[in-house]
Amino acid sequence: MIQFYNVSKIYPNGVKALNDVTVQIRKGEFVFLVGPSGAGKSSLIKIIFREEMPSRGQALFNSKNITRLKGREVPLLRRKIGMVFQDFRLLPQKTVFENVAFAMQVTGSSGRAIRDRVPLVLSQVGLKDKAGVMPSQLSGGEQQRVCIARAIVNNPVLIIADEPTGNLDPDTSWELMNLFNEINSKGTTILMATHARDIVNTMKKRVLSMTGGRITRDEESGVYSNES
Amino acid sequence: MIQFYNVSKIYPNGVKALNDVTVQIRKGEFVFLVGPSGAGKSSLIKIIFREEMPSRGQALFNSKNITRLKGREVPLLRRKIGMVFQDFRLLPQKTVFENVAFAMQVTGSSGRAIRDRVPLVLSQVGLKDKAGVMPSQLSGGEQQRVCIARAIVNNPVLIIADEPTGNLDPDTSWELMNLFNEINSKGTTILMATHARDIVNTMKKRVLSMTGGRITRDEESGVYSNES
Amino acid sequence: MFRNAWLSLASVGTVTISLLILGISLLLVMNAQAFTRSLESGVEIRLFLDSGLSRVDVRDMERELKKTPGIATVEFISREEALEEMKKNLGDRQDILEGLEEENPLPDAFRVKAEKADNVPALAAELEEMKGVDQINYGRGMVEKLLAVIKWVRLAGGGLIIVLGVAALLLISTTIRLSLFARRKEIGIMKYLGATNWFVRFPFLLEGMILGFTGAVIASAMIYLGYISLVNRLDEVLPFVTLVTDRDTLLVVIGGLLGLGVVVGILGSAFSIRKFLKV
Amino acid sequence: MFRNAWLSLASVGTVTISLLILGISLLLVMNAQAFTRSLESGVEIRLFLDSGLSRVDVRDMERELKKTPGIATVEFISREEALEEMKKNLGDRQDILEGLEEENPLPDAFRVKAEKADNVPALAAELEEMKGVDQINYGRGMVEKLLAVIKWVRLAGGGLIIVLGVAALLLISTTIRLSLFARRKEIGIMKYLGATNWFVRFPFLLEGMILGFTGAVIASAMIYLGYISLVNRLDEVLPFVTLVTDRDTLLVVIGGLLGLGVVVGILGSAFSIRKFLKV
Ligand SMILES: Nc1ncnc2c1ncn2[C@@H]1O[C@H](COP(=O)(O)OP(=O)(O)OP(=O)(O)O)[C@@H](O)[C@H]1O
Ligand SMILES: Nc1ncnc2c1ncn2[C@@H]1O[C@H](COP(=O)(O)OP(=O)(O)OP(=O)(O)O)[C@@H](O)[C@H]1O
Ligand SMILES: [Mg+2]
Ligand SMILES: [Mg+2]
Repeated sequence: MIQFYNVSKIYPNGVKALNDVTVQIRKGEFVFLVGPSGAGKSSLIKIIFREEMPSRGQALFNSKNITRLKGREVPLLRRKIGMVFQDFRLLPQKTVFENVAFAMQVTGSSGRAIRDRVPLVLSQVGLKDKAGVMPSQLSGGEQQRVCIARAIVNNPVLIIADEPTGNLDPDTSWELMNLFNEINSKGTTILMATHARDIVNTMKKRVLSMTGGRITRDEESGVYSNES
Repeated sequence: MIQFYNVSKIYPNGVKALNDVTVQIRKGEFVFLVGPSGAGKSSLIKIIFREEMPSRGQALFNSKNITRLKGREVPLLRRKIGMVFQDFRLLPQKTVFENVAFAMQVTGSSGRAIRDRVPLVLSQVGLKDKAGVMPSQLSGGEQQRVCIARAIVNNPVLIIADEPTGNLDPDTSWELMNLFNEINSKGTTILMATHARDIVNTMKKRVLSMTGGRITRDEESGVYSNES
Repeated sequence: MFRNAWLSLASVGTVTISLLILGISLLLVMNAQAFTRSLESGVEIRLFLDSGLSRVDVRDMERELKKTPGIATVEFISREEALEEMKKNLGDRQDILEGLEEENPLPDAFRVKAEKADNVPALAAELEEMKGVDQINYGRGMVEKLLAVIKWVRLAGGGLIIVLGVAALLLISTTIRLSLFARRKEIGIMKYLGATNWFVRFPFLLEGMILGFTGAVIASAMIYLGYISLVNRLDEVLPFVTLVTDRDTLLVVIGGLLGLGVVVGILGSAFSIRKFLKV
Repeated sequence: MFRNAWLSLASVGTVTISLLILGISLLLVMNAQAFTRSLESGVEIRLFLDSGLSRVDVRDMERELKKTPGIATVEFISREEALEEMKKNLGDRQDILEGLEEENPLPDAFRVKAEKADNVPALAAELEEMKGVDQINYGRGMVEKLLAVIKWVRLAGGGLIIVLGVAALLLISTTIRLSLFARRKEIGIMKYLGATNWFVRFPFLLEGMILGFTGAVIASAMIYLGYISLVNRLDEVLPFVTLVTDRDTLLVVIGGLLGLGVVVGILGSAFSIRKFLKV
């Protein structure tokens, strides 16, 4: 589903965030992306999402070259991906319900489908009480869960989550991991950048480990790090 | 240093974030504040920082009633506290160096003191290479560490950190905990809201546990939770 | 909601003020031009005829004049009429003309109006050569001055309207751009959720259109009511000053403002949003 | 940096345009008022005297007139001078006055100018009662009309300047408020770091002042150069139209614009920032 061939990313200020990354993720996989802060995890994710363009190399999504997408094909790519942003990116003028509903409106879902699906997803992330509230009135963890709800609401073929449990307590984190597991078992590919050692070690999924812009380890049923 | 007497916080939309909280934190303590997402940790912190006013009850800082501060006394309170915000709050138009330096300028530090101190603090959080970079060009974890640098740069008497390791890998987190420990051993009080079970369990400090706006547990040398 | 309301208010206010200034100037310029037009139409050439021409001669001349290209109207003024006119002009002191009736020293004359005031000097020169014409009078000097002034009023008025129109465009689009700037994150997020450019753009264009239209309606209403009451008040106080009041002119001004408001609202949004869509 | 540059440009642009419009209108109104003033100063009362007054009588009258309050100048015009003047006015057709020299029907007269044109009708009524005065003439009707027009021009001009001044204030402060709105987070963060209100406010006020000043300088320069070249061009084409060109007036306009720019820049920032400081 995702193929990176010798992808490098050098930001305009000269920082080399990705260094010759070659990696494949197949449909239906559940992949953890781990590595120290600043290793390049978010940069890799941003290239799949076409938020950034690679400086060198090719990146494919569903056999289509992401780099070569035309302007009007980008929205189609993004609709196939449910994205949990590290910095949330909620619309500050819309309620929790509207924020999640908006992701469905964008894809042209009917009002009826939206009214059915949004409350369901909100209760899956434990926020059914907060539907009418503005993002600024939520706790950090609640905001993060709104992002997760928004990412899964469209039943995307790929879910990318950039540290989705950073603001969540362990119990809530596990609930979400169970949710992700369930979604994954129905065929959705999941790529999750995380620092949660417990979760990675317990889940026994494929682990991609990055350091300094390179993929330094790629193990099926891996653990967070080899040393510990 | 901090005293809460029967503090309740009810937000204008009716959410009861704090429910009759009475707690004391003495000078020089290192306190973890734990609890599920939405338990009221950030609300408690915001009252100390006078970002929010309590709906009922009294909150004291250094024997001064926070609730009764006059408008021009608020900056003086805030300068005594080094705050790591859950949502970072970096100035987007200023570089990393300027963001940290700004906290010193606000207190009227000399240019010389700023040039001496800021690089030191940046290297303590592992960001001495990123001094000239804008916040938007940083990874999530790097942004978080800028906030930490900004919080400690003025040698405050109290450091409040709201989930300061949410975007950090375990190794970097531990480095920061060592830094906090060191600062604490020099007499600075530290209050840290966190979901990092490993850290809480290993550090063996005082743990305040919150659920649904109440303090449900208060243990010296505590652990993250009793069940696990 | 409230934030948006404030932004919208600012934009509507700017549109209103800009169009108000533009509309007022438009009316000012239109009145100035109507006034100069009325001055222009007052310009006439007087042909004093040789004494001793027969009635037939005079009628021939009149026919010939009417055929001359560039002449709009021709009117014969007999020496008796001329004397009456002169008396009227002298008012209080007409006694000095007493006794002149018997031996009227004034000649017969034609009063000729040109189709275009611009042509008066050339036409006068041409008519002076005509057989039977003794002397010619068209306020030489005065007419040239008047024509120069009229040309300048038109030029300056046109220039003023263009400058103010551009200024209004700039002001309105700056405001719209600033209010979009304050919402740039929102636009970016929509794009990240997979919204097409049109999906993002449409509500902003609609909003721009509504803002522009609202501002234009307020400005038009203020101008219309203000102008009507000004005209009425002037009618009382200065009955001899006549402002342009025909409905067509007012409709042109108000229609222009409404159209401009809507177009600028839409175009301003469209241009401003472009750079925020590139994510 | 770039974002700030853009915001600043928008603000400077708005200040420039607003003050430009204000300045142009100011010059327009000033010229209109100078023109009406020159019309006003042309208003005069003519006192036609009884025939058969002695020189001494006339000199006494002149002295008395000069003492009368409200009178600015008094000039004696003998019947001979009056006839000459009349001839001049008739131009081409002065032959009709021929022979009148022997038995000049015109009376001696005084030409009186009032200190204030407003007083002319009242003064005329008063002077009509004076001993030795036969008739009085001050263009009854015309003067009243002229005075009404002048009053209206002043009122309308003053009103226009006030409206445009308020409009400029609103436009500029809206722009400043919008650009502060786009930076409201920044202001909040400063407050959270323990900055006092003045610490936050000062750079914004400074910036507002600089923006306002820059805009005002650009507007003033454009107005000054534009006006100077207009005056020169008009001098060539319409030498008989005289615009106000004395340095003091121009300095007042330009100084006013600069002051207004700076004051609005500072006050606009100060007012707008208040609501963002409440954190
Ligand atoms: N827009 C940018 N411009 C310049 N440099 C950038 C930009 N974004 C990221 N970087 C740099 O690229 C490197 C990798 O960043 P990235 O966000 O991919 O890290 P990460 O692995 O997601 O880290 P974290 O776990 O802290 O989120 C970092 O050194 C960062 O400073
Ligand atoms: N400004 C606000 N207006 C209304 N409700 C709010 C506001 N801020 C927080 N809340 C609500 O108050 C409750 C406590 O929020 P708080 O931010 O204190 O939680 P927290 O313990 O910090 O959670 P987390 O670990 O997710 O950050 C939550 O239910 C939240 O939705
Ligand atoms: Mg990241
Ligand atoms: Mg919180």
